[in-house]
Order: sequence, then structure tokens, then C-alpha cells
Amino acid sequence: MDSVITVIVGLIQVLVILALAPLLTGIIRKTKARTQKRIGASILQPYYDLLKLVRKDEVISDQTSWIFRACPWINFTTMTTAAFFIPVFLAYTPFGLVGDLILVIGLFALGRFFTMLAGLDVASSFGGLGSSREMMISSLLEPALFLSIFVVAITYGGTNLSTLISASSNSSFLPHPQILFAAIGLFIIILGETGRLPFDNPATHLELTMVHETMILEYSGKSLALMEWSQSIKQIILFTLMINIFVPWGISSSILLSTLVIGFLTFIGKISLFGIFVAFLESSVAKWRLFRIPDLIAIAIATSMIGIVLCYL
Amino acid sequence: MDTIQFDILTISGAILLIATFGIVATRGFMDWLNAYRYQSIVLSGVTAIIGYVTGIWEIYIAAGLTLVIKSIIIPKVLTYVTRKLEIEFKLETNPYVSIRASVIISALLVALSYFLIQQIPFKADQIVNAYLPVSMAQFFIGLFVLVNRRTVLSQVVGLLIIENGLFLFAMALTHGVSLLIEIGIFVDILVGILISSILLFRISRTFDSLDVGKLENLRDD
Amino acid sequence: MDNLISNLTILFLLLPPVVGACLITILKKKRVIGIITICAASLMLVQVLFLVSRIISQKTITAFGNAFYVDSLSAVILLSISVVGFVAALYSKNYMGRQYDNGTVDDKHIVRYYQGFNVFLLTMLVVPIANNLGVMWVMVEATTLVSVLLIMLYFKENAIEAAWKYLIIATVGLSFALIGTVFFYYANINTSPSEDAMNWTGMVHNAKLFDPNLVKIAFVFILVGFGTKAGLAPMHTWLPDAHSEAPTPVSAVLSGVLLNCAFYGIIRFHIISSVSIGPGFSNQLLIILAVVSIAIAAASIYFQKDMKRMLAYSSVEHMGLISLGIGFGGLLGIYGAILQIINHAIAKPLMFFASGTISQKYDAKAMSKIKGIIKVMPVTGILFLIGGLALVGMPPFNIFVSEFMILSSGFKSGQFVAVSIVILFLVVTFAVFLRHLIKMIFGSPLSEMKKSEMGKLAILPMAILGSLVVILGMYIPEQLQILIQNASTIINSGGFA
Amino acid sequence: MISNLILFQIPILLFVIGALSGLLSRNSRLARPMIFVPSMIGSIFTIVFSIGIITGTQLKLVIPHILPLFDLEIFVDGISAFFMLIIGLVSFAVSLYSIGYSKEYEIQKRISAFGFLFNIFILSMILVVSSNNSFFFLIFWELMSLVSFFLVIYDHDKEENLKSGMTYLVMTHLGTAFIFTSFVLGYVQTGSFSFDSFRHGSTGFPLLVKNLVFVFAFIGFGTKAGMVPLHVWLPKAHPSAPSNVSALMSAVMIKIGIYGMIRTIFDFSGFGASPDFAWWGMLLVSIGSASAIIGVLYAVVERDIKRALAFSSIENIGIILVGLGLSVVFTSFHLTAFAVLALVASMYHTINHAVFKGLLFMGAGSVVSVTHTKNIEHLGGLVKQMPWTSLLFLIGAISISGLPPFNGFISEWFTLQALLSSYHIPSTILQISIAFASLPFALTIGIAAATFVKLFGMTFLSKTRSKNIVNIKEVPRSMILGMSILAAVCVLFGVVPYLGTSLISTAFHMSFQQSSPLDFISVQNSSGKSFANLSIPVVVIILSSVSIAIFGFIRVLSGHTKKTTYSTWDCGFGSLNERMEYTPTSLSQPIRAVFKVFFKPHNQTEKESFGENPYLLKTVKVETMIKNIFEEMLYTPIVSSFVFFFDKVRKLQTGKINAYLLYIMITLVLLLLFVRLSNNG
Repeated sequence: MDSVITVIVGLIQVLVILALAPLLTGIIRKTKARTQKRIGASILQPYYDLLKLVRKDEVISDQTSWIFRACPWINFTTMTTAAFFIPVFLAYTPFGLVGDLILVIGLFALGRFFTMLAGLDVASSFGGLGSSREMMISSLLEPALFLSIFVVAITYGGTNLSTLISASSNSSFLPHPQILFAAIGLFIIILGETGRLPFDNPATHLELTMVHETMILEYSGKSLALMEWSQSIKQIILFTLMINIFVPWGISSSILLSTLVIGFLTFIGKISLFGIFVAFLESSVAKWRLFRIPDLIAIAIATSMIGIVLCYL
Repeated sequence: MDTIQFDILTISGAILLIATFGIVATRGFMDWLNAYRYQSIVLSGVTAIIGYVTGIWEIYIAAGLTLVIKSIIIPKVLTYVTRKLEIEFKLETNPYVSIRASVIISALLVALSYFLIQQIPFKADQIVNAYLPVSMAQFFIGLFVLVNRRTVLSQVVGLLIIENGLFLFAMALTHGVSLLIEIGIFVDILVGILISSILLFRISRTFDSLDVGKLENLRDD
Repeated sequence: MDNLISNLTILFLLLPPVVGACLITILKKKRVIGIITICAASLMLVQVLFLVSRIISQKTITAFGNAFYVDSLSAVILLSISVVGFVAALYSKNYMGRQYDNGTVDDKHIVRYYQGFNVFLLTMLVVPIANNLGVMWVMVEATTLVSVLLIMLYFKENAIEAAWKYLIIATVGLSFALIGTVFFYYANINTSPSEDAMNWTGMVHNAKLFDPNLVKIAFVFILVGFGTKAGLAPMHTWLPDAHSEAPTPVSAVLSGVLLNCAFYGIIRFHIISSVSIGPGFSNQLLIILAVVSIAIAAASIYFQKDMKRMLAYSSVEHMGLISLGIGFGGLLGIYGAILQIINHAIAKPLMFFASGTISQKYDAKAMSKIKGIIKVMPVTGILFLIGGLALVGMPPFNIFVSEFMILSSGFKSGQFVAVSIVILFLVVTFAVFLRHLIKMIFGSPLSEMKKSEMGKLAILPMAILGSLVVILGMYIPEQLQILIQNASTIINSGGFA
Repeated sequence: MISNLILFQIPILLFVIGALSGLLSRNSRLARPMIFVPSMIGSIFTIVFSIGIITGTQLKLVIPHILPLFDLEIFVDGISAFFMLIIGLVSFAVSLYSIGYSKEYEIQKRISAFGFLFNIFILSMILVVSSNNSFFFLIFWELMSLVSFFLVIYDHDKEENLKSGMTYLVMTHLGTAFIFTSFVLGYVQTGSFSFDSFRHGSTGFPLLVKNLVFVFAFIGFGTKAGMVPLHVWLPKAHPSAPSNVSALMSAVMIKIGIYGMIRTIFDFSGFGASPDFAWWGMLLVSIGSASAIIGVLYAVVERDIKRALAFSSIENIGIILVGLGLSVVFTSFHLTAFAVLALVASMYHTINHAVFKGLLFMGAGSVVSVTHTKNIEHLGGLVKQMPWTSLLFLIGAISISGLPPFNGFISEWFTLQALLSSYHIPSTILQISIAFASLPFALTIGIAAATFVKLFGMTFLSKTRSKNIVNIKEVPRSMILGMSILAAVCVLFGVVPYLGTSLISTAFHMSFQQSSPLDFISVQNSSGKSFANLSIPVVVIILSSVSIAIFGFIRVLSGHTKKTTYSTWDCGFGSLNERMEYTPTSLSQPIRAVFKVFFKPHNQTEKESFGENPYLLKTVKVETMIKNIFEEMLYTPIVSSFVFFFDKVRKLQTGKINAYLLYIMITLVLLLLFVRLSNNG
């Protein structure tokens, strides 16, 4: 009986992620608009966009193959599957035994793999440009991400997210100074992975600056909706990971309605705050030149490496 | 008695060396042949002395053979072969090392052979004591002549010096016990000289020269 | 009775080349003399096989009093002489026929060639069976003289040059060998004057009593002397010239067998020296010369332009390897060295034959002009490739086995520096040799060429040798194993199996 | 029950039959079935035999006195059988593929020799892994090298192929020299060439000998495996070979090098659970990570599809070596469970790489065989004409990029877990070094994905970049079938990792905790909790149910929508053509720029102008090149120093007889002086 409830809670966590993903995007956009002295669209605007897009007819390039068409579905499926392994307001998830953090990264990579292919499939130079930049950024982010995970996993005893977040929620990070370094590293990486400034400007359509947008430039209708949605899911998953690993305060460690509700509310609060923080940060920096981005990633790698040394000393 | 005998041996060895130096010091082919002839005569004398000292009669035969083959037949053959050659072929004009230096080096080689031979125990065999270093010196001088001289003819002469050294060496050490082998060696040498004469002839015909400098087509660099 | 059989065996062994040479001198018919030579060589081969089978059962044979002495070591050399002699005779028929058709040689030359060939075989046959070391020396010198005549057969400039260098260097070298021999003899008569003091059997018998200093000096002379003839560096300089300028069948015999005969001399004296002062001294010298030979051969192959010259340098390398095996000692190393003697005698003639055929087809000896052999003459090409791979020590061909043994014994005997240098240079040789070979065999010919072989009689000897190369790489018949085993025991344990 | 021995002989016999019938077929029409059907059946029997060995008993066989001192010894245990299984699996697929692929050779009347070499090649690999005597091991080893060399230069009309073949042969021979040395050290210690004696005697070797045995074997086998910096032959040889041969070489042959390493380390070198041996593992890990990162960096900028795959092989060998090295480190510190994990990782990757690299090379071969170019700058858009090939290539690409749920992910997951487990090692310096080694490793995985995005995308997607590539048809069915087999294995080994783990743990006699296909793979941490878990079957269930659900959800949400096909947006400038597309070179430009320290990229520009005026340009040709630091910094200096030495030596042969006589004189005098002086002293 317990396990059934656990599974149900786990599924609820997945649904929460799916449902809240556009909201997070909305919050960030709204905050950014406010910082730029604009009123901005409603924070629910992403939901309206998705609904509108899903109902629209599609235009598909005649150069494309099935890969282009399959890509949104694959992206959405992988992101959603990744969501299964993420503890959101409960410190563990019943699917923790099925896959770990590395699998989550793998699923992200699978989605990105197809996105890059789709970018190439349209035979325009935009797509190639986006894929080319994404290739560079993602291949550099991968080791940085792994190193920061290395720190976290060794500190909290596992890449299994249930173990990891349970352990982090039970301990203060004061005895683990390395966690701070990992947090810096992971934060930079998350900015890169989600395509935020200074890596990428999600709001621009200028070929000099854009990365992710170029790859999905040819999408329209429900394909575009799926692509946008999965991007927000990825974003919320990464943000959730960040807050649950480094600021696990208030997360429920058992299946009690009360703690779950507290957990959920603190989660909403933390993630919104985090989103607002990111939005403020984005407003204060400019997009970096493409070839300066490796410098940023190098900082992430360096901090993670210091973290590793601290782990063992 | 022994000292006298030893003195005779030593002196004859010295004469032989001087004869060898004669070959080193000369330039013309006919001079060499003459020097070689004298050296061979000395050699047969030395052989006879060995025969006398050891009292083995076969050595006298060897001495006689030496006299006949080396001082008569071989010079004749060489004269016959080279008779048609123009005179400048027969002159060693520019050896690698000048004649004067050659003589000095030859002297050094004699010293070297004494040095190298020292360690061998001779059981007070005076013949060996006297002649072994001399024969060694002959080898080295012969080899030096081969290395130093630039005409085909002088190389044949160098070969002949080595053969003489060889003969003396064999005589001194073995007292000519196995005559059969001595004869075999003689025949080999003779045939060798014959073949080299044929080659000499061929070389002069084909290359129109007897300079070994012409024989440098086969090389790697 | 047994004695009589022995005498007859030796007599019949020496008879075929003698009779062959006489018949050729009498008949002088171009068509017949080739066949006579083949018959003589095959008779000789049969005789040797018979002799070898007796050696395997009896271990030693002495004949004509003590004049001839055959043991397993001699038998190995005899075997290589007769096999190579036989295939060379076979090959000569086709090769000289074509040379005649080209107008390169005339009737007189051909007669002289076959006479020389038979006499050459005869002189080589006597070398390993003579008990008297003086006779052995005389015969080695005789091989030089005969082969000089064979090399200068064509009267071409290069041939004469090569013959001259060969004659002078080999004669000088061999005179040192004679000095060494006489030194040993002197050592022997100083210990026990006896009738057979010059005989090998007698020398080995007394060797323990020899004066060590004398033995050392004598062995140095022997090594330099016979080493010159055997092509050990740095006395090898005549070898590439002579081997490349001789008529191809003669090159094959020179390289495949004559070097072995000279090396046989070194081995015999090595045994005496080992018995006398222990193997350490002679081993050391052999290893030094071997390493120098292998290094110089490896380095020289790189810049070669002429196919046969390259093969000649490869002979230097293999003589180095044989010397190395003997030098490393131990049953394994010596076994490897003897096996190497046989293997080299098989593989090198194969390469010379193939290169001769290829030269005739392409009308060139320069490797840069030869390309795409495998397209023009597939069978020869494959045999050439097999031979080449064998020479660089590629399994599954025969030389790999012997090289494996030799190098292993190097480690076993603790000569790590020597064996490391050798391995390095073997790899270098492998690279440089194959580089030339592959460029010739593969690719496309520079000009259009008709795809055809050079006749069955040209292929047959190569095919025989080629199959031996492959078979001996994976399987050595038990009889041969015993023979080599006995021969190695002779070297390893002081003269007698 | 058919006995193991007969099962062992049958495939050998079949391959020999295949080889001979290749020779006898005389390029007739029946040649292809005559060659490849025996090899297919032989491969099946090899698989059956090896599975029999893994699950049953070992096979041991001695045929004495073939050669003096050396007995032909055959010994097949689980390890050999594991590699034999790889051989059988890949060669089965490749043989099937070759029926279609080698039609070209049949038309050119060159198939006879090919068939002979092909069969002998597979046979030699089987014999290498089953021989139990160092002498015969080396014979088969070199036979394998030799035959593969001939296969590499099979298209010998091209000078370039001959050169790459030579590089290959020389490098592999150099490797053999090291292997030989390693074996001989064993022989010197034990007095026997049999592997059995090494096995029993090796624990008694002195430590120095153990270390030397390991180092020499590592260098020797590493050359064959293609580890950095001995990898130079690999990117030359693999592209030169016909694609089916490249598939065999890259998928199987270089694994034989790994086999050799495993044999030597765990069987012959006296390796034991002592920290003395930890540096072996660290050496493997460091060389492995270097190989991985260097291989993949070259792969990502490569324009030749087969050479890119070859570089990727170097990368994957690196990953295998990292796993192997970790296993050695863990064993030396007595951390058995983690040693098993690392070895499973390494071996899993071995079999995975065999499968997907075989698949990819066959895919590349299909592309090359229809387009006649290996340069992806000229390719593109093949997905429409070659749907099957592209699908199968895509499966291979996803697998090799280490993406779930295919097999590459599993082995990389294991390797990463093994890297993470390094915190158990009781030595801080090792812990930190291994952690740092995971940086290049992770970088490798990232760039590998980029590489295959580029390869697949540029070859199969968008529009073709060359006008010459027209009238492309899908390849024959046998080729597709051959590829599908390996693709199926990719999926199977990805979705059901239990297959792989149980295979490896049985073959290597290890206990690995996974007990059934649905069981979770788990790694424990020090406090007994689960460190990491994985259950790919469940992941696949989630993936499929999510996709069905989302499909339904979107369907319901969207109602009825239309799809219109229109040309790609061209910014309103008129029709896009292939010259406006991104090229492979420009695609990898950012990575080239980021790693410019390593690549040293430089452009070579050729301009042709109208008349005198340099500004009126007719054509501009820009070629982007990278420097190969290994050839420039390592091999060229070595080769030129040798050539310098050769040049000096050839001066000896001056042609002057005087000089020659002088050499003799000097030698004589020196030797005499040596005797003289050594006596005095």
C-alpha cells in the first residue's frame, strides 16, 4: 500500500514539473520585463502560447526528413522521462531505483542530440549555425557537469537522486565546504544548459547571438509547442535539482500530507525565488561573445575541481 | 751456439723487413717487382735457415719452391700481363699517404706487431721468436700498401707482400709439417695471382686505366 | 665394410660435379650442358640426403682415413649446399637461356658459366666435410677464386669492378683466416705433436690444453678472416657489389650457401675456442660483430636503389643473426642459429631468383622502375612477397622461428643491451625492407606490360623454395629436428654430440 | 552433446574452406556465396562454441612437437571465449554484409584473393585468442596483422593506401617486438614458452620483472589497440581498407589488443592485490583518458567519414582502458566489488564498441559504395534515398554517443560509476588523480556526441553538397541485413543490460549482483545505501508510456490540424542551394577554435585574380588544415633521426676499395688490441 502511495506521489511530482514548467518561464520573463521597466506579459503567457501553438497548422520544410518531425516528440519524451527521477517536494522518488543523475544527463543529451540533428536537417545555414554552436557548448558543459556531480555524489554518497537529496536534506552543508564550489559550478552549467544569458539569449532572433533558437527556427504549430515546452521542462528540472541539492530546506522526507504540503509550498517559493534571481542576473549581464563562453565553463570546471580536492582533503 | 743462431735468425728477419720496406718506398711498378723479387729471395733464404735450424728436409723443398715461384714465375707472369700497358699506368702517382709518411707508418706497424705478439708464449722457440713479429709486420705492411695505393697494380703487390708474410708465418710456426697443405696454399696463391692478372688485364681494357678510382661505380652514397 | 660405405658415400658425393664439369668441357652444347648440370645437382642432392640419413643414425662418418669427417654440423651445411645448388641449377637453365636470347651472353660464356658452376659446387662441398682445417681453408679460398670467375662472366664494367673488390678483399680476409688456422695448429703441436694436429678432430681433442692467449689471438684472426668471407660487418663491403653483379643463380648460391660455408669455418673454430677457454670470449666477439652487422645492414637498406644490392645487405643482416645466435649460446640460441642457416639458405635464393626473373621481365634492376609486379606476374609476385616477408622475419614463414629462438636466447643469456639493439634494428630493417618491397610488388606498372610469367622452369625452383619457406615456418620434420639438435649439441658441448 | 573440441574444429575448418573456395572460385559468379557462406556458418559455430565455453567447461588441447621446443597449445577459457564471441558476432554480420558489398570486387575480378584473406583474417583472430603458447600466439598474432595489412592495401592502385598500409604494418610489428619481449621475460623466468607456465610461475617473479612484463605487454598490445601515442597507424589503415574489413579491424581486431592486455595483466604478470601494482592501473587510466580525448578531438574535426570513425575507435579504446585501469587499481587495493564493476564496465564497452563500430563502419561502407566518396563535404541528404542505412547508422551513432537507452550508455554509465567509486581508494593522491582523469573522460563523451551529430547530420540530412552524387539507391538487402543484426544487438544490449553483465560475469568468473533481466543494477556506497541504480527496461517502459501518453494528450488538445510542406525559410533571398548550407568544416569550427592550442588550425589561401589587379578575384580557395602534433612532434623527429643515421652509414660504402680494406685493418687491429689490453688488465 505504501509503495502504491509512493508511486502516486512520484507521479504527482512528475505532473508538477510538467505543469509548472511554463510557469517558471513566465515568472522569469515577467521579472525580466519588470527590470527593464516594461510591464511584460502575464506570467501565464507561456501557457497561452502553448495552447495556441498546439492548435495551429504546421508548415514543414520540404528538405526535412522524419528526424525533423520526430525531434519534438523525442525531446518531450526524454525530458518528461527525466522528470520521473527528480525529487521535487519529497526527498526521494519511487523511481530512484530506476535511474540516477547520470541517466538524467543522458536523457538530456539524447534530446539535444536530436535537436542538433533537426537543426541540420532543414538545410538552411541557420540550423547549421545553431547546431555548430550547440555542439561546442554542450560538449564543454558535459565535463563541467560531470565534475560538479562528482563532488556532490561523493559528498552525499550517490548519484542516485533519492539517496543524494535525502542525504543533503539531512545534513547541513557547513561540514562540506566543497558543496559551495560545486554549487557555483553547477549554477554556471545550468545557465548554459538552459540557454540563459550570458550563454544564449532566448529572447533574441539575431543570428549573431542566438544558439538554441536557430535550431528550432523552422518549427511551427504543435512541434514548436513541444520544443518550447520541453525546453521549459529541462529548465525546471535543472532548477529543481539545484535548489534541492544545495538548499533542501523544507523538503519533505516522508509521505505525510502535512510535510508534503509544506514541501510543495516551499518548493514553489524556492523555485520562484530562484527564477527571479536568474532573471535579475540575466538583466544585469550581456550575452558573451561565443568564444568567451569556454572561459565561463572553465570557471565552472575549476571550481568543481577545487571541490574535488576539498572532498578528499 | 744458441745466441749465434738467434742472431742469424734476427738478422735475417731484419733483412726481410728491409726488403719489405723497399717495396713500400718505391713508386714504379718495375721497381716493386724488383723489390718483391729481392724480398722473395731473402724469404727463401730465411726458409732455408729454418730448414737448417729445424733439420726438416721438406723445408728445403719449400725454400726451393719459393725461389722458383716467387722470384721467377710470378714476376714473369706480371711482367707478361702488364707488358702492353702504357707506362703511366705503372706509376703510383698519388698514394693517399706520401711515401715518406708510408715508411714511418710501416715502422709503426712493425712496432705494433711486436707489441701484439708479446703476449704469446713461445716456449723458447727461437724461430718463432724471431720470425713471428716479422711476418706479422709483413701482413700489416702489405695491408697498408693495399689501403694506401691507388693503382690496381700496387694492390696486387700489396697482396703479394701479405702472401709472403703468410708464408713466412706458416713456416716459422709449423716448420712446414704438412707439405700437402703448403702446396695447396701455393697453388691457391698462384691461381689467385693469375686471376688477378686476368682481372688486371680486363680492367685496363674496360676502363682504359688502372686507377682504382675508376672502380667506384658500385657504392651507396 | 662400414668404412668402405663411408668412403664410397663421400666419393659419390663429390663425383657428380666433377663429372658434370668434365662432360660440359667435352660436350660444349648449349642445350645439353644445362641439363647435365641439373642432373649433376640432383644426383648430388640425392647423395646428400643419403648421407644425411646416415648421419642422423650414426652421428659421424669418417672416410679415407681421417681425411673426411662428417658430423651433423657438416650435414646441415651440406644440405643447404645441395638444395640451393639443385634449385640454382634448375633456375640457371631458364635464366641463362633468356640471357642468351637477349644476347647478353654467347656460347663461350655459357659453357664457362656451367663449368664454373659445377666447380663452384664442388669446392663448396669439400669445405664442410674436410677434416683437415688447412684443406678447409684451401677450399674456401678456392670458392673465392671460382666465384670471382663466375662474377666476371659478363665482362661488364660493374661486374669487373665487383669481381676485383671481391677478389682483393676476400683474399686479404682469408689470409687472416689462414693465420688464425696456423695459430691454432701451432697451439696444438705445442701441446701434443701428432699426425692429425691440423685435423679438427685432433684439435678439439687437445683444445683444453691450448694456451689461452694464443687461442684468443688466433680466434680474432679467424673471426676477421672468415668473417670477411661470411659478410660480417664491417668486413662486408665486397658483398653487395659481388652479389648484385653476379648472374642471378650465382648470386643465389653466393648468398644462400657460400656465406654459410665461410661461417661454418667460424663455427668450427668457435667450438675449439670454447672448449679451450670457455665460450665467453668468442661469444662476446661474435655478438659485437653481429650487432654491428645488423645495424649497418638495416641502415644501408634504406637508400638502396638496386634490388639485388638490397638483398645482399639483407644477407649481411642474416649472417649477423646467425652470428648472434651462436654468440648468445645456450642450446636455444645455437639451435636458432643453425635453423637460421637453413632458413636463410632457402629464403634468400628464392628472393634472388624472383628478383632475377623480375629484372628480366622489366629489363631493369632499379627498384624505382619496377612497380605492380603482382599485376604483371602474379605467381612470381606472390613468391617474391613470401620470400620478402620471410626475410624480414614475418610469421608464419620460416625465418621467424629461428629469429624467435635467437632473440629469446639473447634474453636468456642476459645480453639485454645487445638484444635490445638488435630488436630495434630488426624493426627498422622490417620497415625499410618492406617499404621497398611493397612499392615494387603492388601498385600499377609504370608502362603497359603484358601479363605473363617467365616460363615454368623459372617458376619451379621458386615454387619449391617458396613452399619450403611456408612449410618450415609451421612445421619442421622430425628428422631435421634431430639433425639440428645434434648439430647444436656439437657446438654447445664441445665438438661431439 | 557435441564435444567442445569438435565445435572448435568446425569453425576453423569452415574458415579454411571459405579461404580455399575463395581461391578456387576464380572470380566466378558463385564466388561471393562460396566465400561468405562458409564464413557466416563458421561465425555462427564460433558463437555457439564460445557460449558453450562460457557456460560450460574450458577447452584445453596440446599438439606437441610441431616445431622444436614449441608445442601448439590451445586453451579456451571464459576470457578467450568472450572475445571469440565478439569475433563470431561481428564477423557473422560482416560476412552477411559482404555478400552485397563485395559485388564490386566480383565485377573487377578481384574477389578470389579477397575471399581468401577475409576468411584467414577471421580465422587468425580466433586462433590468437585461443592459443596458449607464446610462440604460436605470436605467429597467429602476426598472421592476423599480415592478413589485415593485405586487406588494408587491397586497393593497391592508390599510392596513399600503400603508405598507410606500411605505417600500419611497421607500427604493429613494433608492437609485436614489445609483446615478444614481454613474453620472453616470462620465458627467462620460467624456462618455458607455454602460457601455463607463466600462469603458474608469474607470482614468483621479482617485482621488477613483473613491472617490465606489464609495461612491455602494455606498449605492445596498446599499439594494436590503437592507444595514444602509438595510434598513428589506425586513422590511416582503417580508411584505406575496404569498409567490411575496416569494420572487422576496428570492431574486432583492435579488441584483440585489449584481450592481450587482460591476459597479461591478470594471468601472466604476477599481478596481485598489492598497492605495488596501483601504478599499472594509473598508467592505464592516464593513457586511456589521453587516448579518449585525443581520439575524439581528431574525430570531431575530421572530414573523411571513415577516418573519423577510426579516430573514434581510438577514443573508445581509451574508454575501455580507463575501465581496465580502474579495475587494476581497485584490485591492487583489494576493493573487489569495485574492481568487478570497473572490469564489467571495460568489457561491456569492449563488446559494445565492437557492435556499434562494426555497424557504423558498415554504414559508412554502404554510403561510400553508392556515392564513391568518403569526404562528408560532398555528402548530404542521403536519408531520403537510403532510409534503412540511415536509420541503422543513426542507431549506431546514438549508441556510440553513449545516449540512453542504447548500449553505449550502459557501458559509459558503468565506467562513470567506476570513476566515482574511486573515493574508496585509500590514497588521496590516487583519488584526486582519478577524479581529474574523469575530466577528459567526460569531455570525451560530450565531444563524441558532437562528432556523431556531425557525421550523421552531414552525411544523411539536409541537401546533398555535391552535384556528382545523383541516382543514389539503397544498398542491397544483404548489406542492410548485416547491419541490422548489429543494430539489433545495440538495442538489445542497451535495453537488457543483464545480457551483457551476466555474459561478462560468467565469462570472467566474477560475481555481479544482477540476478535477472529486470533486476536493478546497483552500486552501494560506504554506508550501505544505494549509490546508484539503473534499470533500463523500466526506463524504456517509462519512455514508451510517456510517448504514448503525450501523443494522445497533444492529439486531444490540438484537435485537427493541417501540415503544409513548403521550402525552408530563405530570408526572402530566393531559393536556397547547397552552397549556402553549413559544411562539416564550418560545423566543427567552434570546437576547432576552442581547442586551437591542440589543433593549431591554419588556413591556406589560394587566390586567382583577373589580370594584374589583385582585387579582382576570379577564384578564392581556402583550405583549413590542422596540425597533427603526434606526427610533427614525435614521429617525424624519430624517423628523421633514423634517416640521418642511415645517411651517415651509407657514407661507409664509398666504393673505394682502399676504404674497405682500411675497415678490415681497423677491425683487426682493434680486436687484437682489445685482446692484448684485456689480458694486461
